[in-house]
Amino acid sequence: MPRVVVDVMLKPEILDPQGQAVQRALERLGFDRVTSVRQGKRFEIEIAEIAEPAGTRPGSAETATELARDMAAKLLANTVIEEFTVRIDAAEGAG
Amino acid sequence: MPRVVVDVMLKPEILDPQGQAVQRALERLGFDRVTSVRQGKRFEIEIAEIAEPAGTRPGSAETATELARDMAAKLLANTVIEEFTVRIDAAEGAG
Amino acid sequence: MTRIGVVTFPGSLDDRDAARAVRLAGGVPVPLWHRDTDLAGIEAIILPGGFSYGDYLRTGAIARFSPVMETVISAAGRGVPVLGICNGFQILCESHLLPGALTRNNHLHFICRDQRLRIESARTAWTTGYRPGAEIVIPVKNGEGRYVADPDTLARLDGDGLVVARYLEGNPNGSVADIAGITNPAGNVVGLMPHPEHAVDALTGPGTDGLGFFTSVLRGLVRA
Amino acid sequence: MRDTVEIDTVEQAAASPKLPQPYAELGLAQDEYERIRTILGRRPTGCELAMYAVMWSEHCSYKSSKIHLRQFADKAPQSDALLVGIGENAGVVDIGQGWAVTFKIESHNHPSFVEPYQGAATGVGGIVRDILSMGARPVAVLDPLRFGPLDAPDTGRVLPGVVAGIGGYGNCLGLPTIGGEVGFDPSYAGNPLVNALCLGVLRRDAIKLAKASGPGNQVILYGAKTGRDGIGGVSVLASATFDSAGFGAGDGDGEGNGAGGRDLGGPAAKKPSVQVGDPFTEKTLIECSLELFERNLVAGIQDLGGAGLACATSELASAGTGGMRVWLDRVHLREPSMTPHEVLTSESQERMCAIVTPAEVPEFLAICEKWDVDAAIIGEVTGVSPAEAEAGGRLVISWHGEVVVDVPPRTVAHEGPVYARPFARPADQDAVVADAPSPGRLARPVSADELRSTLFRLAGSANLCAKTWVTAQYDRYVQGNTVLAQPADAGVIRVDESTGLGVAVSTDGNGRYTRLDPYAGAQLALAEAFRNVAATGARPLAVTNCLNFGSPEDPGVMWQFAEAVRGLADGCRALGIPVTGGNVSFYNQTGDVAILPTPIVGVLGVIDDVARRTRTGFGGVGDVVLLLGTTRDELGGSEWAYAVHGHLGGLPPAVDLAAERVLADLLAAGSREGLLSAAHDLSDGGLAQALVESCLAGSVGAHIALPGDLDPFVWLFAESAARAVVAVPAAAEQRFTKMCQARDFPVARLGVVGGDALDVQGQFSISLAELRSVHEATMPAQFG
Ligand SMILES: Nc1ncnc2c1ncn2[C@@H]1O[C@H](COP(=O)(O)OP(=O)(O)O)[C@@H](O)[C@H]1O
Ligand SMILES: [Mg+2]
Repeated sequence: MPRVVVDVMLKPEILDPQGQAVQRALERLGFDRVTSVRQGKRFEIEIAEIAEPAGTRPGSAETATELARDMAAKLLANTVIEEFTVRIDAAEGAG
Repeated sequence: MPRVVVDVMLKPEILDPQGQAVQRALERLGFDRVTSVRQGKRFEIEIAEIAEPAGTRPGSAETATELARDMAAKLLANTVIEEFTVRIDAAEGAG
Repeated sequence: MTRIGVVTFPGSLDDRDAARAVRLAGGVPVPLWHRDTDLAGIEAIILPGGFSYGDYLRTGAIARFSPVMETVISAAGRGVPVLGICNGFQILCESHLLPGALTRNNHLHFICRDQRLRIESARTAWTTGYRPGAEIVIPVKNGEGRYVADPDTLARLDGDGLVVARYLEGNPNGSVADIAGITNPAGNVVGLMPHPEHAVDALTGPGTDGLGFFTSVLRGLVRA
Repeated sequence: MRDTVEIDTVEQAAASPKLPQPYAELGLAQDEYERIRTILGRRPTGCELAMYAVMWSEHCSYKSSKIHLRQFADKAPQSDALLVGIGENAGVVDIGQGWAVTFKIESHNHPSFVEPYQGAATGVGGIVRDILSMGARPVAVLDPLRFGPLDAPDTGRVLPGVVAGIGGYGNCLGLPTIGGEVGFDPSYAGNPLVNALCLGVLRRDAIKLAKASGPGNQVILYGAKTGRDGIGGVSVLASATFDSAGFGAGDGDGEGNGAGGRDLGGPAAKKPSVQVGDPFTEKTLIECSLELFERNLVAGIQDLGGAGLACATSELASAGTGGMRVWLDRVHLREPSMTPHEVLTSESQERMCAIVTPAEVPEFLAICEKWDVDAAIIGEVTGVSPAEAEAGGRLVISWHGEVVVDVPPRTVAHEGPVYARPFARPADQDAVVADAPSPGRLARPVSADELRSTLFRLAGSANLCAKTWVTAQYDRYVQGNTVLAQPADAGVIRVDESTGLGVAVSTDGNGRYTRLDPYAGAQLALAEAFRNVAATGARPLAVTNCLNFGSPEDPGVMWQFAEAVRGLADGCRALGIPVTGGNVSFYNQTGDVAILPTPIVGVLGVIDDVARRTRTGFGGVGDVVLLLGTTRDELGGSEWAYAVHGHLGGLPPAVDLAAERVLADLLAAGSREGLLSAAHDLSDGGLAQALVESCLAGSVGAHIALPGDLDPFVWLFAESAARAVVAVPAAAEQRFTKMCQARDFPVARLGVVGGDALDVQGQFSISLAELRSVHEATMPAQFG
């Protein structure tokens, strides 16, 4: 069963107050080498394999990735302010 | 300048209302092959290189990773309910 | 009597308050369920405040796919007045009926307070009852009310007079250009972060400054 | 996989009487364990043992407090208003016109220390379900909170998390937060107090009870799916102890009862006691339940809280016909590998259990479907033979066809152990009381400058400063019925829009007073809440409480507890208002050091027309400011002694409940006749603090002249009880003063409202702007 990971981050030009707050808190804790923090979301999605038409690799990475890309564009990310990346989880996926 | 990524997810046995809500929404949108969704946080952290004592690789991946691990345990993750993974961002890090 | 639909999504909270405001303004509130797709006899629509679907993903992101929204989107296209308050505004942005997006407050806290606003446009279906430049006080209460949009969109909102209201005396959430509400070019769709429905009765709100949104639309519909 | 797991069945239990069982690790004493064996006539199964252990824990059984709490019922004043009293999920009070309200406080102290956000959030969720289970719509929340010192590093972790958690959950449910408290003392540093009060409204003929009656009726579990949340949480079990105690299949004893978890990554990982709240699911659960109630589809209902299904099934059965059959494998699980005892004791949030007649099941399920609420029929009410009834009923629970529980539910739910724990006045009590804050002991401010700076110091102190940083994170407006909320003396909610009928609620508690004299301290908490409610113009009707104390095994703590309960029960009788319910939280301590004993008292009052409510803040310029009540040199346990000198000693202010009654009556009459433009009770910080708050709330100053018969310091900072400041329009002054005189109640003219400063003649004048900045800066300076 492929597991895909979708990472959603605010576009670089959009203010990220959460990331900034984390950065300030890290500085207060003495982590003074930190120069920037951005905070985003990570989705781990398990996708069931399906019987696929002959000729394609069953449950192939491409298919799951495409499906995830579709989910991200429709729901997981708001592309007005966010961008996303999709990948098969190395730990479990066909990678 | 190394960039580390810290992924923070709820421990598997902890209720994840966000992931559940996303999963149900995906189902309603017709993504019926999705069997599970977990939602977590992703931090992208830039760390400045420092002059290091002779003999260590400057700004080495190990150092940045260790630093990030420390940050995650102290602040980024609430280890009572969350777990984290740390890695150097392939795109920019020393890998 | 003019019938105004008030949509309830799972997790809507201020739906009964919006209905009360419609009633106090002289209209007939009609409850709509998020699965309803028939808006027969409904002359205007309110998407109320709350946390639809918990707002766990992004505010308004899941509600935007409710069956009722397709109908709302097509009604908006036909010029039916639509007011999105708080979560409703967020849903309107997620549905692309209004540009931009609403994001986490810059101070990262939920904030509930009485807020002074300036009405910037009295030309929308929901604000004709106000004098342009009028200052009103109504509650604001949100965790994700910081309006953002790209520079082109902002320039267009400004240039075309599409900003409906701005925050005065302190921006409660870091909203760009102090924007509290915007409208579409046709002026029938309005999104507003603060809550006019909680300022319709001096006993339970900071005053009655919010009533104008509801009387405006009712007067417009009667005239039409 | 499941068939490879060995389940400890009743049959096996009967066949293996000698098997050693881990009762001690589960928190049961040996005699308690023996009693279970006697009740059952055999050893308990693993599931039964877990069930008794959790239900006989202090939290669920009240075994240490029961003998004291009885006084609340025994001494209860006669009240026609009380529809449901102590013992149900929450008390119900008749407020007239066919309306009733229900309210109750609960604590979530320990979970909030471990995980502040989720601990506080799930605390709100739990009390809301209690209120819902009475058949009521939850309409408001109040949150009494206590933390370690404001500037302690851990307070920086705990306080913002707790506040965000209460707001995050309450706001998302659409419940206005209308009051509460934020207090600080070093004794709470390792043990904050997070109490939450919920208020609900219902028609008086629509009360629901937690009863499973009518054989054949179905038991439906609805709401969230069941997961491994907080298993054993209420009996304060470390999960590692729970597991290594022989419940795992791998232990080689053949009695494995928890095999499924082993391969999931170790005991600690599999039984988290921290729970994550899901307010969206709770919101749909509320709306779904209210629709079920409205259609009359519910014959009995119980929320799931501590001890989960173990509690809900045994309590429902015990309070009803007595018989119930439960098929535990029908419970919808979040994690399929859960074992029966995990399912039975899981504390997964956002669940309810309803008793439904068979004919109404389809409609019930259809409404759940409408709200996207998960529902499963998990059991059935059964008849009991006379012998079974005599023994306490019969609850039979099976797991995939095997019986894992067969117990008399009354012995689980209602006939747990009861202890008369030893108590003794602490050895240091006399010394503490002897150390009174006399002028010789603590230096008092004398000059005008000293008085002025004392006022500043107190107005900006942690306990007395403005709490806007906290309360701005709470939605006060949602539901559109909030007539008064913080910083008003009490929250006021409109119940009936057409008639204006409403209720007022306030919570109060003072750990320092209670430390000095627990009997009086509890009464002072009661008196303050009573006075706060009266100040809004409402008539006090009923009481709830949350008793936060240290370990009951410490005789000194037990003495504090016993005295406080006695004081509260006597006080309620004297004030003529009954206790309707509450909560006890023991073991609040860091190491051996207990918190200040902190009974929190909630008082509910009724107001016939909320349009007549009296505001806290001064309004009309020229209104006359009057002080009602008697001021004495009472500074023991005061905010002044604490904030300026770090001192706690002497006796708290005298309690005069007869005077409190007269004062409340005056405040109600003043509101009814429209004589009062403002009223504010006096409490911590005395007259000075009350004037600061009244001026700031109304954004207007006052010209005050202190009467000459007492030291100005005593006038300004003493904390004598049974006092209030009121403002009356000049034209009404005489009439109101006459009302006071007719009741023989002391009234003194202090001055008039007006200007933009608090001006105390011959002493000092402080601009409102300066006052405001001192009063409001403290919390933002600490928390950003
Ligand atoms: N945690 C809180 N949540 C909501 N309201 C609060 C909280 N803490 C304090 N308040 C409100 O602030 C006001 C002042 O609090 P407090 O000084 O404790 O009042 P009082 O002295 O009348 O008991 C009251 O209205 C109280 O309800
Ligand atoms: Mg008060």
